[in-house]
Amino acid sequence: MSETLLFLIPLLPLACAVVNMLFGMRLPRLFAETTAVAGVATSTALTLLFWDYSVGEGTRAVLGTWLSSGSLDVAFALRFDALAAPMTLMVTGVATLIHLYAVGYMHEDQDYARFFGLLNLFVFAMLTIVLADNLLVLFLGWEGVGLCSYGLIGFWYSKLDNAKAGTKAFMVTRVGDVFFGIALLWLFSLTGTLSISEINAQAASISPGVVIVLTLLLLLGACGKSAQLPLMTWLADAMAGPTPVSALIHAATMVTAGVYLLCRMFPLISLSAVGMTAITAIGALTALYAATCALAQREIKRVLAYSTMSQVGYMFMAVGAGTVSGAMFHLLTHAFFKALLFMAAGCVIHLAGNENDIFKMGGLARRSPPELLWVFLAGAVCLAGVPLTGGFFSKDGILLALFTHGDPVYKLFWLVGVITALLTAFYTFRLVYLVFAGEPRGHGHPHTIPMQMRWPLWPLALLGLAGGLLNLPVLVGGGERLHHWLGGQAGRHVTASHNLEWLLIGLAIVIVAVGWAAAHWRYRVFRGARDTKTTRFLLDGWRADQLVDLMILRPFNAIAGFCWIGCDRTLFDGTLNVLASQARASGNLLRRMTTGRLSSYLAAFAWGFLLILGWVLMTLVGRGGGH
Amino acid sequence: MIVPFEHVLAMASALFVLGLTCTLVRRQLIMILIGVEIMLNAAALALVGASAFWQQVDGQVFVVLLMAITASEVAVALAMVFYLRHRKGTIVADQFNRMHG
Amino acid sequence: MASILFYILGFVMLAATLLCVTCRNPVHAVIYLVKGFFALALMFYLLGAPLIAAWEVIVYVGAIMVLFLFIIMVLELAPREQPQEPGWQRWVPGLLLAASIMICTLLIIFQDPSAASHGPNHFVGPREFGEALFGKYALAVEVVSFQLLFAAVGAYYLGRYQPRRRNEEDQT
Amino acid sequence: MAILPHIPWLTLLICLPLTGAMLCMLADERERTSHWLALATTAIIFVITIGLFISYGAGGAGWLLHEDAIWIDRYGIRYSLGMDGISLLLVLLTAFLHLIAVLASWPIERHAPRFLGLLLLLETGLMGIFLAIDLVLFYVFWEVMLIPMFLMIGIWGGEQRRQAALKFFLYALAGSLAMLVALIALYLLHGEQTGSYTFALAELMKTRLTLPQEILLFSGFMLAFAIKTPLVPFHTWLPDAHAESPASGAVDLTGLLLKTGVFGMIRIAFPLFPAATRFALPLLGILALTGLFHAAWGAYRQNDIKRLFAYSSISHVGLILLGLAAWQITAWEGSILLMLTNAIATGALFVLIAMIRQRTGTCQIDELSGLWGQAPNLSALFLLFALASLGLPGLANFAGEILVLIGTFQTHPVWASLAVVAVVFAAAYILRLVQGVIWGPISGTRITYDLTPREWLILVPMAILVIWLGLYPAPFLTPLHEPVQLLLGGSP
Repeated sequence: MSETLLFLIPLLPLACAVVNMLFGMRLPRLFAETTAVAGVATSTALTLLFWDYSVGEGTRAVLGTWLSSGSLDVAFALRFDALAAPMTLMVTGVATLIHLYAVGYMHEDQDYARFFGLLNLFVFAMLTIVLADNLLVLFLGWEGVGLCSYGLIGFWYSKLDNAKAGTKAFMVTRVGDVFFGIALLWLFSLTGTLSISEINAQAASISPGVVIVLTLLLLLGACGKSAQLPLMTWLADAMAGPTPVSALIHAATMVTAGVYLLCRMFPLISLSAVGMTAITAIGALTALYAATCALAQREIKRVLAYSTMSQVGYMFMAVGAGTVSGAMFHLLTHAFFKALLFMAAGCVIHLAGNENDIFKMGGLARRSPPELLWVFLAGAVCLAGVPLTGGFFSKDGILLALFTHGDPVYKLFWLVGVITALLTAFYTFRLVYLVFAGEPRGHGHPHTIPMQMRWPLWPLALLGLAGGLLNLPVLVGGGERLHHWLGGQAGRHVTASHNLEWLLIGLAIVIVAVGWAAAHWRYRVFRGARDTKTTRFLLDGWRADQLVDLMILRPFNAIAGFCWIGCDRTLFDGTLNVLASQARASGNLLRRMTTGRLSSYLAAFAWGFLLILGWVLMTLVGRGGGH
Repeated sequence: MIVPFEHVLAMASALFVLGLTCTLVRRQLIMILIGVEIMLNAAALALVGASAFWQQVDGQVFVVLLMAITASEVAVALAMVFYLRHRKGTIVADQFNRMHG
Repeated sequence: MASILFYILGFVMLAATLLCVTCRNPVHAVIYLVKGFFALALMFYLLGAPLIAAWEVIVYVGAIMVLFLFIIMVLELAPREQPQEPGWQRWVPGLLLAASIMICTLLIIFQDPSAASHGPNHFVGPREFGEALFGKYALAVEVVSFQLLFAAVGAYYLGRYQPRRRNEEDQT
Repeated sequence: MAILPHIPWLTLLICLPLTGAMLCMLADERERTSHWLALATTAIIFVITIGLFISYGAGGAGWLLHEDAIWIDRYGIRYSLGMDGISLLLVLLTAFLHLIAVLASWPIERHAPRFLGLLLLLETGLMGIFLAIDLVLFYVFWEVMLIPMFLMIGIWGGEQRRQAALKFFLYALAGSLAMLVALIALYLLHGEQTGSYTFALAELMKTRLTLPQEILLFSGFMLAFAIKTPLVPFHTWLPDAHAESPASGAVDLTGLLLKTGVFGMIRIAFPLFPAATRFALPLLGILALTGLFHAAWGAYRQNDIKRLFAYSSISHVGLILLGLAAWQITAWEGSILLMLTNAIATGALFVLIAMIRQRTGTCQIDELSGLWGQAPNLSALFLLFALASLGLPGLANFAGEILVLIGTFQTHPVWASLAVVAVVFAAAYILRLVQGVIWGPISGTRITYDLTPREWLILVPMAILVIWLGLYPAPFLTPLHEPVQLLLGGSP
């Protein structure tokens, strides 16, 4: 089959999206749902079908020219290579499961056509990012993803703060896109092309200083999309959207787009050590920040949101440490168990009568169907990094990479990584205990969970638990298949002496145990005070929102006011009005001169006559004197 | 020429100035018109002086035309004064200031 | 001799006009002006323009000044007869002017009008004047005649509405 | 390439709207003859322009179509029209937008014949400007364009329509007078030097001017064009004129009047005075940048939607001028494409505002809320066009913007980076608008009906165009290659 069929992978969801949006409402609900799920399912099948196209250099498919003017020539081109294939499979696979789940979750919502349309459009945009051959098509997907998350977060638009959350998400990601845009423009002016492979090939020719700045720009762009430190405020509020949205966008796919961008541009950014340290530093700080915030969150989905932010921080650390395979490994496993956790959270919310606050839930273990507890536990175990689970191996690989990195400062990042791992374990089990253990606190009457919501959870649980097989370290007899699969793009091959690895694995196990015990002691045994100043501080995400509001929104509003009222109203219009009033005033002056009395006019004649007479005499005298 | 031309012109200009002051100073419309008449006659005097000085008859023809025009001017002016007197009840020039700006 | 007469007449005319300008009563002003114009007519005669002198008296004084007087009388602009100041001072200016004009006229008449010496050397007779007026300036005469016609129509138009308006004003 | 028979197409393009205008003026007010007449005229013109586009779309050096006749021989003024790639696109845009304007002004009842007559007169003016290559002819059409716009705002506008119309007219007139003075000075200088007194653009380009002379004349022309574009210091007339303009009138004002200023610069100011242009480019660039930021910030605080989109147009024109100031082929082609796309996107938005105003009686953001609940189709299209004007990739404006940014980055990296930052502010005010109008609980007056078939007929082609231009702008870029090369090549 020719490679242009590759375009079917992203275009199928697009087609379904368009169909849903235009005719969704008019057609029966079942039709809309089936087209949505079928679209994504077939693209998953196609990815598997085309799997061997991605071996080695991968295949490049071109649809047609998009923009061509002067030296710029950008085409709609896809590159299906070793890095893109697993990512595409993950995106389409998880998306299919989430679509199925969404059919159940959104059962009673009337506006299903718009929902499924936007969801499919999102999958299309995400696939364009993953499969993009040149940066402009990637940018197209990049903004498309931002738009869909805006639409989906603000899906229940009747509540204004949902819309506000959507706008906030779109704005913050767009700020990130600015840096990505500038990097894009700079790269084009440096290398004369936008295709990723050529840029990476010419990366060596760019001067080091410029590479550092470019890396920072790309980092900031990635931070915008992956909710890392400077631009992270939008992720927590993004939970206003329906749970399948949170599961798909804010767990599995969109937040990892930033990591994917860095992996794609790895040959370029790996040239600057400063850039790599910056990436690791941002990753570490965000991981720590998010983990601390997750400790104090009251809503189940916000806990998971902050945990996602923290895990993506780990992926940034992995890229910073040089292992693209480590980052991708964690990205894939994280996608599985985090999507699982979000969906399970959706079921929990349903069970607790649409109650989000975990302090108002409890004792669900008894009332919920048994497998929900096991499924949730499976996800939690992966997240916490309990040994032998997928999460454990991927996180451990990253910590190993950090530890074995040449630069001593990475030992500091390793330490931050360990602390964050501890906190992660603590808040995960805190979540489990508060939701499932203890006596029921909430008063909401439980909804029954439809079949579609329960069924997709199982495959994800399995994938999460068995995720380790993807890139099992040599120590444990694994073949590090992902690392070899990525080949050239895999980055640094992390090797360490056996006892060092055993030491680190031991440390990881201890961390998880300590975390579990602390959570058990804190929420099962000790009934201490709940609310202190620090918890409120952490609850507000270190009051980041207020900081942003103070530092950026208020001055922006002031400048906008100044520009409109200050400049336009008073300065420009002011000068015009002054000119106009001056004209009227001088007109008035002349008006007063015409008194209407005959004598003043005659006097004017006389003065005029006198003047003429005087002038005549002057000339006469002049000429008289002349000869 | 019985008198040097400059003297005639001097006398004409004196007369003209008198007429001018009369027009400027007086309040009554009638007196203003009389002032105008004086000025016109000053012009006539100058014309006749010139005609005598240059031995030309044109000057005198002009005076006749001048008189004709003055006659028509006075006719209309006085009709207007008559009209204003009845319409406005007064012929003091300053009363008619409706045309002010 | 003629030049002396000319200066006297000039002085008389200026005096009369000065009195006319400064006098309060419009009727007196018109009368002084008439005296002035008589002196002017004589001066024209001295300057060799007998026809103009005649015209001045007939047209100017006769028609225009009379019209002024008529208007003043009709509109009762002249102030009521105040109580007379005593004695003759009021008479002096008028009489003096009238007397001097009378003397000059007589002198001119009895000075042998056709004498070349005192008369102006360029004496424009009616024939020469007529040829000029209807020869070179024929067109000008036509135009002026139109002007007079318009003036007449204008005066008629302005004067037409008086009767009605007066009653309205009386009522309001 | 000339498939079309040898008919003086350009003159036809100008005279057809003129005759249409006359006939409309005479039509009876009661039955809707004037509406159908206007629709027929604009439709015919649109078909002609499409025919021209198809047959001359491949572009080519020099004038694609050229017509020339003696007008006032005594002063060397000739009736000469010329169409190259750029004017072909703008003529197509004019025809399309006027067809939309006539459709959009279908519900106008008050003095409808006069309104439509003025609309067609405006079209004549615009066609003339885009095609004239004789400076006096250009100036005549420049003035012809003012009058209908002034009357349309003055009579059919909003509350303070008179002040807005007067301000618009005086501003534009002041500019055009400066241009007239410069025009005549140039004419005389050229006459002295070469002995042949003519207003043809090609000859006038050959006059040798000293730098101070050139700068003086250049600033005369630029004042007129800067006011019309509008460049920052001279822009305060646009928000008022927009806020008070009638629905279809606004489409033209946004779409085309602003572009005539830019077109004037490209066609007349830059080629005539190359040295002065090289001297003034940095200033133009800085003013464009300030305009970009200033208007984007100003738009954030607006409450009236029309005024907000007026500022948005100023911001977009700032970007267009930035592209011109970069003096680079990609930037220029991007600017011209952005002119096209911005005209369509903002034009469609103004039509939508008119529809919202008809339904809810207001176009203030704080009085509107929850439109999506009441009229989902209308709001969906509103969102589409708002996102297009925001510069979302895949939609119309992005293609133009990215070309401008890439081109500008080649020559002025700092400007381009600042411009990218300014694009975020564009997102700020658009999202604030969308949130205020579409999302949120349903409040205020109830909207009873969604889009009527007529409204679908207006909006669907524009939506298709917006998406098509975003994804595949090549057919609109090919005619631009040679003329832009020529205009750039000729000067610095």
